[in-house]
Amino acid sequence: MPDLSVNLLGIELSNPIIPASGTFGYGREFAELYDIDILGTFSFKGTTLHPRLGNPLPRIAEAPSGMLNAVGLQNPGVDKVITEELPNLAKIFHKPVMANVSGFSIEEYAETCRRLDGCDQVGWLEVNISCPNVHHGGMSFGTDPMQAAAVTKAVKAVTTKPVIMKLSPNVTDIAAIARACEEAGADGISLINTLMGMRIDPRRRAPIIANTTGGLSGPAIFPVALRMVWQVYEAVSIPIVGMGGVSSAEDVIEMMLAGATAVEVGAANLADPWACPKIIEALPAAMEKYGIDRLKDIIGGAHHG
Amino acid sequence: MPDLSVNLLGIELSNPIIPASGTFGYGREFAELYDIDILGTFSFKGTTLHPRLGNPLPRIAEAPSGMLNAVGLQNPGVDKVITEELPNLAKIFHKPVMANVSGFSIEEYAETCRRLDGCDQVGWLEVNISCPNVHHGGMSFGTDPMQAAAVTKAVKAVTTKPVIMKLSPNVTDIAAIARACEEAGADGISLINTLMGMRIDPRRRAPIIANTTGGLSGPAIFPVALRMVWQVYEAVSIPIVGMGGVSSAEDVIEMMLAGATAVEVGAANLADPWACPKIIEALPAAMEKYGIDRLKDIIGGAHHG
Amino acid sequence: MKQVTYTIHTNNPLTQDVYRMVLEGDTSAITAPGQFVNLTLDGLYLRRPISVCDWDADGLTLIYKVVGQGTDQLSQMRPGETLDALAGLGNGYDLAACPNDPVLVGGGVGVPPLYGLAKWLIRAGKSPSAILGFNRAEEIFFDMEFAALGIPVTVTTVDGTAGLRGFVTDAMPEDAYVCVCGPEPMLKAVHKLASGGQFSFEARMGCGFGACMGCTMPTVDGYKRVCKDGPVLGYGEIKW
Amino acid sequence: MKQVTYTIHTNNPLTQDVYRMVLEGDTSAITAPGQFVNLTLDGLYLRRPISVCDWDADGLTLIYKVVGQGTDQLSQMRPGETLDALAGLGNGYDLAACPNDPVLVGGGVGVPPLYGLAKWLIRAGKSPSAILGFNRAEEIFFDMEFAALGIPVTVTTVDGTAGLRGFVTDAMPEDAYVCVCGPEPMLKAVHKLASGGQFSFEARMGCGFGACMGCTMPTVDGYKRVCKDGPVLGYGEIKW
Repeated sequence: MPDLSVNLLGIELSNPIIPASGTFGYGREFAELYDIDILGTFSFKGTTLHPRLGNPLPRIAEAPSGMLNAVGLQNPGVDKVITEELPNLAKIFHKPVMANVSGFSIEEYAETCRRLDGCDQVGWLEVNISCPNVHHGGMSFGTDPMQAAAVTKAVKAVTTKPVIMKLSPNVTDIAAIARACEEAGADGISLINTLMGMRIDPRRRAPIIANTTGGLSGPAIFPVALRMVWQVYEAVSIPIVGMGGVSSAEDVIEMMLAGATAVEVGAANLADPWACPKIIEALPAAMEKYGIDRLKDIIGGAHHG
Repeated sequence: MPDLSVNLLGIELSNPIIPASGTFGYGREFAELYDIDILGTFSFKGTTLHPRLGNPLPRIAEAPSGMLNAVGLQNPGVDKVITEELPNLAKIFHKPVMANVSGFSIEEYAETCRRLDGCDQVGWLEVNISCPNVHHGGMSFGTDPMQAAAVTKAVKAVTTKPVIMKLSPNVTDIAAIARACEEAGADGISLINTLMGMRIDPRRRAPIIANTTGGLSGPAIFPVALRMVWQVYEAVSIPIVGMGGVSSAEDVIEMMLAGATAVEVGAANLADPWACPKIIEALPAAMEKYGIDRLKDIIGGAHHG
Repeated sequence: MKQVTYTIHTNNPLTQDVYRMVLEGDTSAITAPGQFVNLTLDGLYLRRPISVCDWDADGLTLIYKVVGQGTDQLSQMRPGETLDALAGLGNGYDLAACPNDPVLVGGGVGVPPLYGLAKWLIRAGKSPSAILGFNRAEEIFFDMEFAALGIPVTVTTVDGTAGLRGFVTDAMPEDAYVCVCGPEPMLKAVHKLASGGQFSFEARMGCGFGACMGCTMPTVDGYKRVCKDGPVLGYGEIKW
Repeated sequence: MKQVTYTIHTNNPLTQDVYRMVLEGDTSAITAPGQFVNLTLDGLYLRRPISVCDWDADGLTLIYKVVGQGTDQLSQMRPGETLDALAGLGNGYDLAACPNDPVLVGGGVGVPPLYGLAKWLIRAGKSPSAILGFNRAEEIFFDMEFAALGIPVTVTTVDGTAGLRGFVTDAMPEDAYVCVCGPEPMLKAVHKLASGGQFSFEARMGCGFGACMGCTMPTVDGYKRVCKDGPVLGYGEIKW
């Protein structure tokens, strides 16, 4: 009987499969389709201090082996998440959930995390630093090691929960950002967020997405994600949650061999709402094929010397 | 009769289609298959001052909607290109060719370009700055605006031919690199080179590519390429040669609407050796579909205000 | 919502670029006219949402216009081939909310879901009428099928090559309760004239089942997901 | 080289994971045994190179082992389906360079191209013999077909469950001229024992027709492209 369990920052997961933030809402739509307790955990919709309406439509475009989105962090705000979504979630999900947090200033990140720190249901804080810093010319926190470190420190100061910093791949040196987060006290790193892309509608001679650019996700980005997980594994010693185009049990194994302790599945949930249960179901056979008894044994297993 | 012609830095092209460097050798393999004079031009195999054997095998891996390669700039060196490849080429191609140049020091770039400056067949120099700088800790010239500018200046000093700087997409701020090249005297910008990626073989528990990482090309990267062409078009006023996953006449139109004056086709040549003639043949119908009489009229046409 | 593998029974053009596809397979997840299915197509990552025109226990009819790569591919599929679909998506029209004599107003490929709606209204003992708008005579389809239901049908064409010359609004009675499907400018114009009704919206969707927030739109009651809270919105909810 | 659309005539397993596929279509581009075809498979970007086992004017036979996604997909294709191929790739074996009695040495899926070679050698009036190496009895295929050509055939298995126990090298005569195809360690071992011959190499390829330099290997005469200058290299060219 193959052992799928992994330990993510002190919490045991029955398997490493985690639906990624923004593709799983707060769990409700999927709980109508299957028992979501079969998941390792899931990362809930990116939550900000205040409610956000998000970007104008269209927010979505097709891409080869993937999709673009520019939802713009639409969410009801952290207070409503705490008073409405988490009590709802308690009825359908009985494991610690990963709370995904976004912000547009360091103070906002800290305050949102502080409020979530009191929620017993929250196992980890996953802090998305791909957002623009409104006090810093709109540059994304995740593109500058100093800014990434500043967010990390501010968040760590207000919570006792494990803090996972979620990195943007749109950078020259992903390892430098990861190191800065580790040095600032991050407990883990998750990556990659979407690659910035765009599509143009030749009929209208204008970008398809109202926001001009959108985030590319899906299998198209898997090789880039795998490379960055590999580089970060060589750069830091804290656990990594790998993601980016993962769609199969084999992809999960590649990600873990590159250095991931757990694996988030994103766009695949949208193309096939049963993607995660299918991957979990396929893992034992894939493990047998590659001679893996315990999944946790292969974390970083492709790094030699 | 639709007009496919464009003018690239003073040279008229009958159409904007240019096979990308590294996917078309020095033209010979394709000249056995079709009349390569139908092309706008082509960019020949990345050429360095000295002959290079390239990387160990495997150099190639499959990716979703794309491929990884780590050929490592295998080429016979500039002198043999001038004495053997160009005379061979003269028999099969009767238009100015784009000379793609790589180097590992600023001096090497300059010397290679100086030697090619005397070749009448060469219409443009396309300078690939994705290579590591051996005098600068191995960091790629293309990831630092100062280094990119230094290569541009050194090359411009030794040639009267139009100089197109070919940018790496593995950067935080592609517009900053493009601006630095423009300010240093570049006549044009081409982009994008490949995205750095990797794949792991779960049987061997090791990277598939001997070099660990490889460059991702093919349709998977098209949305990222399009976004970067868009950003560079907004940042500079010199012409842009767009590339990255282009595989169809519609892709060409999207690229030109984003800001490209001409369009390179790379990986598609490897999956289908007749990809370029098929695209050229399909362009008139696609132009008609979108109400385009003269292709040159749509360059940058999706930018409004 | 249910994942269903349908078999194509027929797939034929009704006009130059509008096709009717009849699928065989499980329709148990389809509960109201105006719902849609979300189809997986070879080589495309996102599913393609197509509204259901009509259905019974054994299968369903889709009517779609070729507008892009997805629908172009769909038009080339042949009888016997299979399609993977998520079936029974969206809310659909609320029959109970309709008065006895709703006016069904459809424009172009907005016409098909109103056919299923008309059938259900008749079955519920109501007396709908229909206004079907097209650009020109050659683009007209399904007017005969509506007429065969025994309800009053008015066809309009923008260029006057058939039926009443003008837009659907030119044929609308005053202060009507409408059930509408069509392009957004048409929805807006009809909304202005009507006194109440239900309006079906279109959007580029990510998932089609409410997970990704790719298709939310502002309404009087806050943001709603076109795919899950819609595609049909009530007259009073809409904020232009 | 030619782009050809082949129709699958048959596609059946010979062992647990080795399949024989017979294709119908234009073979005019195939000029020598040891050449390969490069196949487009649904959903995969790069073509998959498969060596030609045998061919005539109407079609060809491929024998392949299921080792990954591409060959797995290939094994599930059915008669009547079509395959897009680049045909006639690579140099193939040089028949004129062979002495009267070359020893054909194949290991596993290296065996198939030697079958076509054997036929051509016989047709050229030569008298080849064959040594076919496998891991175990269940993995043996095509030994009967070689025997049916009327040439001496020795089978070896690593575990001794059939034929001679051991490796192909255990069955090799001294100082033979060999035509070899198989995994690289086998090529190397055979090269050491032989006095001359031709060796067919495998590599992950990008294009398969010499454009991308994805599969070059060092030889005595500089780097050569396995796909275009090979896959068959001469005894004296090889540098281990």
